Amino acid sequence: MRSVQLQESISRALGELVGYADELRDLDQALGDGDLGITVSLGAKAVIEALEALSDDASPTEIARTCAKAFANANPSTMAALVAGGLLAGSRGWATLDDVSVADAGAFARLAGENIANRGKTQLGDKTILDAIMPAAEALEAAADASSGLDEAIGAARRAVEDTTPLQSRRGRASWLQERSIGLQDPGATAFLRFLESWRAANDASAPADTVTARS
Amino acid sequence: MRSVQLQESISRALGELVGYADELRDLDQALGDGDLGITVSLGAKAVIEALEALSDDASPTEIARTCAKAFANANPSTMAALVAGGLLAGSRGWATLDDVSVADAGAFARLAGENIANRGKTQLGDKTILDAIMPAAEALEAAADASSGLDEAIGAARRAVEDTTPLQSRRGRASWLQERSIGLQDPGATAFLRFLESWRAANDASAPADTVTARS
Amino acid sequence: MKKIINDPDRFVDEMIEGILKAHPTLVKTPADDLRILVRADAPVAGHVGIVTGGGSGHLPLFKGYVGTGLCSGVAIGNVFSSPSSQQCFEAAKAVDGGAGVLFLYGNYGGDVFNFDLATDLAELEGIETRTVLGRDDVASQPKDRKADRRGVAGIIFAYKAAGAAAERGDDLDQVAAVAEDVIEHTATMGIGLSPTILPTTGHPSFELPDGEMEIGIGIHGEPGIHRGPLESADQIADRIITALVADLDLTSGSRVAVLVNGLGATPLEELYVLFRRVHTLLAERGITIAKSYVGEYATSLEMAGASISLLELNDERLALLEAPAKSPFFEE
Amino acid sequence: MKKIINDPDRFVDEMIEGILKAHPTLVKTPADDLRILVRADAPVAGHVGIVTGGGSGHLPLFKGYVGTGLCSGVAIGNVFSSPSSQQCFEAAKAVDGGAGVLFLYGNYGGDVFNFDLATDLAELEGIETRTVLGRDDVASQPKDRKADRRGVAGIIFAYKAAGAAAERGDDLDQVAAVAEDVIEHTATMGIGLSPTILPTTGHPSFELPDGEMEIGIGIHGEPGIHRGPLESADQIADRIITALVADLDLTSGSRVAVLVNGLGATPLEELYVLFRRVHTLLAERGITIAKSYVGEYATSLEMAGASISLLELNDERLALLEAPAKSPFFEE
Ligand SMILES: Nc1ncnc2c1ncn2[C@@H]1O[C@H](COP(=O)(O)OP(=O)(O)O)[C@@H](O)[C@H]1O
Ligand SMILES: Nc1ncnc2c1ncn2[C@@H]1O[C@H](COP(=O)(O)OP(=O)(O)O)[C@@H](O)[C@H]1O
Ligand SMILES: [Mg+2]
Ligand SMILES: [Mg+2]
Ligand SMILES: [Mg+2]
Ligand SMILES: [Mg+2]
Repeated sequence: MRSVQLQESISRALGELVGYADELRDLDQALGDGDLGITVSLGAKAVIEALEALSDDASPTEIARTCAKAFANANPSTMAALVAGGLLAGSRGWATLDDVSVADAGAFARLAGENIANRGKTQLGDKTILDAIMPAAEALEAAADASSGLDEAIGAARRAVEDTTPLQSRRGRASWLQERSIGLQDPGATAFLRFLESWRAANDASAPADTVTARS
Repeated sequence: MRSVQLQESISRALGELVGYADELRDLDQALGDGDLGITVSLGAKAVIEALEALSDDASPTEIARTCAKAFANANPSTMAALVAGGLLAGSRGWATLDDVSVADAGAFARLAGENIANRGKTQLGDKTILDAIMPAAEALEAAADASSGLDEAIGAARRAVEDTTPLQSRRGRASWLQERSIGLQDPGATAFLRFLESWRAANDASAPADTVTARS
Repeated sequence: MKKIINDPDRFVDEMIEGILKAHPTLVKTPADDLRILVRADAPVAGHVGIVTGGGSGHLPLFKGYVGTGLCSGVAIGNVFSSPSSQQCFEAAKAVDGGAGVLFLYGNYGGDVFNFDLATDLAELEGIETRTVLGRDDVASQPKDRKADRRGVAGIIFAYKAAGAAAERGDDLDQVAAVAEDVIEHTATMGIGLSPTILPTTGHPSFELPDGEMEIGIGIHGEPGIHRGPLESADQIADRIITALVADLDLTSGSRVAVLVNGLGATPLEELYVLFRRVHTLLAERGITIAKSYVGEYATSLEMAGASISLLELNDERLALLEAPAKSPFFEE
Repeated sequence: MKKIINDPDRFVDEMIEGILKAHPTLVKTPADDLRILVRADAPVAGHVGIVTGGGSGHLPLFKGYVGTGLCSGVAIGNVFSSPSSQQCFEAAKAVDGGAGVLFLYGNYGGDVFNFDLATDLAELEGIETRTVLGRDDVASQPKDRKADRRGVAGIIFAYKAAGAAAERGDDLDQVAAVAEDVIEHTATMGIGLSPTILPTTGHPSFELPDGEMEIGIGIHGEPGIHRGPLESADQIADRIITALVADLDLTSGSRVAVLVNGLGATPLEELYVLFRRVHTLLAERGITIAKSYVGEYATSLEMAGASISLLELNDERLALLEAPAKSPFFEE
């Protein structure tokens, strides 16, 4: 996937993602402060705007960095800061790239996840976004092609969301709920799952890759 | 009416009057601050208690002064202060009395009304308790006997309440409503009407004068 | 009714106990029933005493303005009810340093009649008194019936100025004249967004549908001059400032003190949004703000809403506002 | 949603404009977007700067504690949202007097990650920084995970003490040590009776049925440790004081500062009813109250509720609390 296609795919996916803002708000309300809906919708809008202003031949690294900056400042929150930091870390692995494969996407996600784990002092099983990112990264890395890779990643992220729900949250606001966090679904992990699902919905059906390339 | 009978009649009337507390609260809420229900119920209870402690042969003047003090301190408010001042003024006209006739009651009410007018800087037509007291005083003074006098007084007070409702309130909290006070019934005048009605209900039917005298 | 209280009938007494325990170096009580607070060093010999009073439920009004350079004492009634005449009188007795006592309180029937009786009682004991009534609420009466207006938040300007005058040694007539002068030049108007709930009855003081506000509301929930749809902060400020500027005949070159006061439940943030507009509106008219107060100075339990007060300043009034003062709730 | 506001998206900016217009002699902004406030005389050469920050909606927290003897500056986020790392960094730059900057703020993920980035940015410009996190809410984590607790009202003790240390000329490590020491000895717990409503969404932050309270609530409406029927003021105080005394290991002979803090809509009267019981409970345990604060110090917009904080005192901490300080919202 090259620059324009990558930019447009991101924008379409984020356009789809804002439709989940209310779900994310409600999940974050139960387990935190309810601002995740705002973080995601303001963040998505800011990224879409920033990409519109970006040149069509920006490198994948530049694209990721543009996304990071826009997302970080739109509504500075835990998710915004962690995701932005993750995007910057991921972009460092793309330094020499101008065509992004599904394996590149997997490597990106792994670097991003590792950065989040570091900055957030989090481990797998702490019931955060990390629990969804890492298995998705693995699925992408191991995938035969882009479409099946995405499906596998979605499946892995969904299992992570489901499997961590019965656990106690160990990080961030949710951890203050202590035992009461058990049984509540993690908003951050869900946001990542919804992002993958939005990517598939926006880019698989409505706008197959060829069309996009043709348009540009 | 002699000491014990007078004391018991007052207590019975006040016992009845507290049943109107909610009505008075609601009227005062519309035209003021809604505390008249409390003033009347706490005041009535305080008077009943004070009379219980008073000796059976206290003079009518002493009785009135006891009522004044108890009513003034129970919930010090405009009505409490004005009514207490009125009772003290009325009691001065009873200085030499030990048997209260209906005409004495009328004279008492007139003195009380004049005192209220003075302290409250109020005139007839300002839409206050005064508008109910003065015609009732007149009716009592002119009455052939106690029972018809009370009926006439009730009729006069009721007419006053009705006739002043379309007027604009000129005194106290209600006056701050300015034009919006027009059409709202004066709580103070209503309280006086309910007191007269309570007197009749409590003392005419349930406990005829003879019974009381016999009991004492 | 969601309140952090114990027995509703003990609410006022327990609150006073709390104040006494929290501020033992600043205030004390001369009364067995605690219904009077006086500054810790009262009576101050040779100085005029200032006694205020009224119903509870308005903190920091009235109790909060007892201290140096402010009122000397306060007589405390139940929630939204007057103190008794006996309590008013005893407060005067406790603060009288031989130079007489000014009764300075809001124009409410219950308070007026009880303080008037206290005046008689004080005279019997040889304590000279004067009375000045707070009557700054422009919504309560038109200008030609100014003397009948009720007193609301603007009375704190009079506390501050009269307190400073008493502190510097003015005599009783002078202190009363200062209070009267300040009240004469003060105007206030408020809006209410939600009712208060009396602890004893559990009933809301009035009903206000969603999306509506009461313009000109009093600090006991008295209805104002108009009920209408909730407006923006700027519209509310426009409405109130227009009324106050007209009432005080302010013109270009006038100097004022501004008080943007929260009625209880309204966040401080919203008061600053109001203040911002007040500043702009006054600047547009060439009126200078020489002193600003933003916060809760006179409340109505948990009522949501705000009031704006203006005091027209001259050098003397400004100097009195800027004189030092200290109470548990107020410091200059 | 009944709020006295204009455009919800301009709420924070207009509020800051109001603060700047109301207190021009006390605070100023170095930022075009106004999202930073610093004390009027910043930077103070040779003195350590203290920068705090966090979301809006908590007035007087955080902006209110910028002044002499307190914080030097604040970075201001949207309602309940972190400021950006750029804003945190620029606040540090604006107050750095050459002696370095202490970042002192509450332990919230968004704030932590943004301030951490600001630390990197500051280092690039040669500004030395330290970070101390407010983490006084005992309801948010058990004692063995103390470091992960969230910061609530008790941080004002750290502002006061660290501000006094900076004012007297302590170096950066000393000022950070003072802040850390105070936070180590501070414990807070709160209860909520009603939600807040975010101006932008109009949604209540949580649902709480009539007659219930949330024990251990956070200042953004975070759920606490227990939801149960509304209790009396005395029962609430009992619950909280028991938890705080245990957490701080207070014993007979201990001295404390007490803060009874209103969360927004709760009347000051109710806070004094709470304080009364706190006083009794501590006295029963032989614990002396050397300093009392009762009022709104850290709020959550129009939330009804209250929190109680204790700071265990020694001579040094008490002296730092008693040192002079002045901001638009706080004076000592
Ligand atoms: N320390 C952490 N490490 C990794 N992820 C975290 C951490 N803290 C929180 N999260 C993730 O962030 C999500 C909440 O994001 P957000 O609503 O922005 O947080 P907040 O409102 O507390 O700033 C959580 O659901 C969780 O997935
Ligand atoms: N100046 C006055 N003179 C005579 N009666 C008055 C005066 N002011 C008020 N009242 C009467 O008092 C009634 C209200 O009493 P109350 O509720 O005790 O007053 P408040 O709550 O304002 O102290 C009014 O309905 C009116 O009849
Ligand atoms: Mg947040
Ligand atoms: Mg959140
Ligand atoms: Mg009343
Ligand atoms: Mg009334």
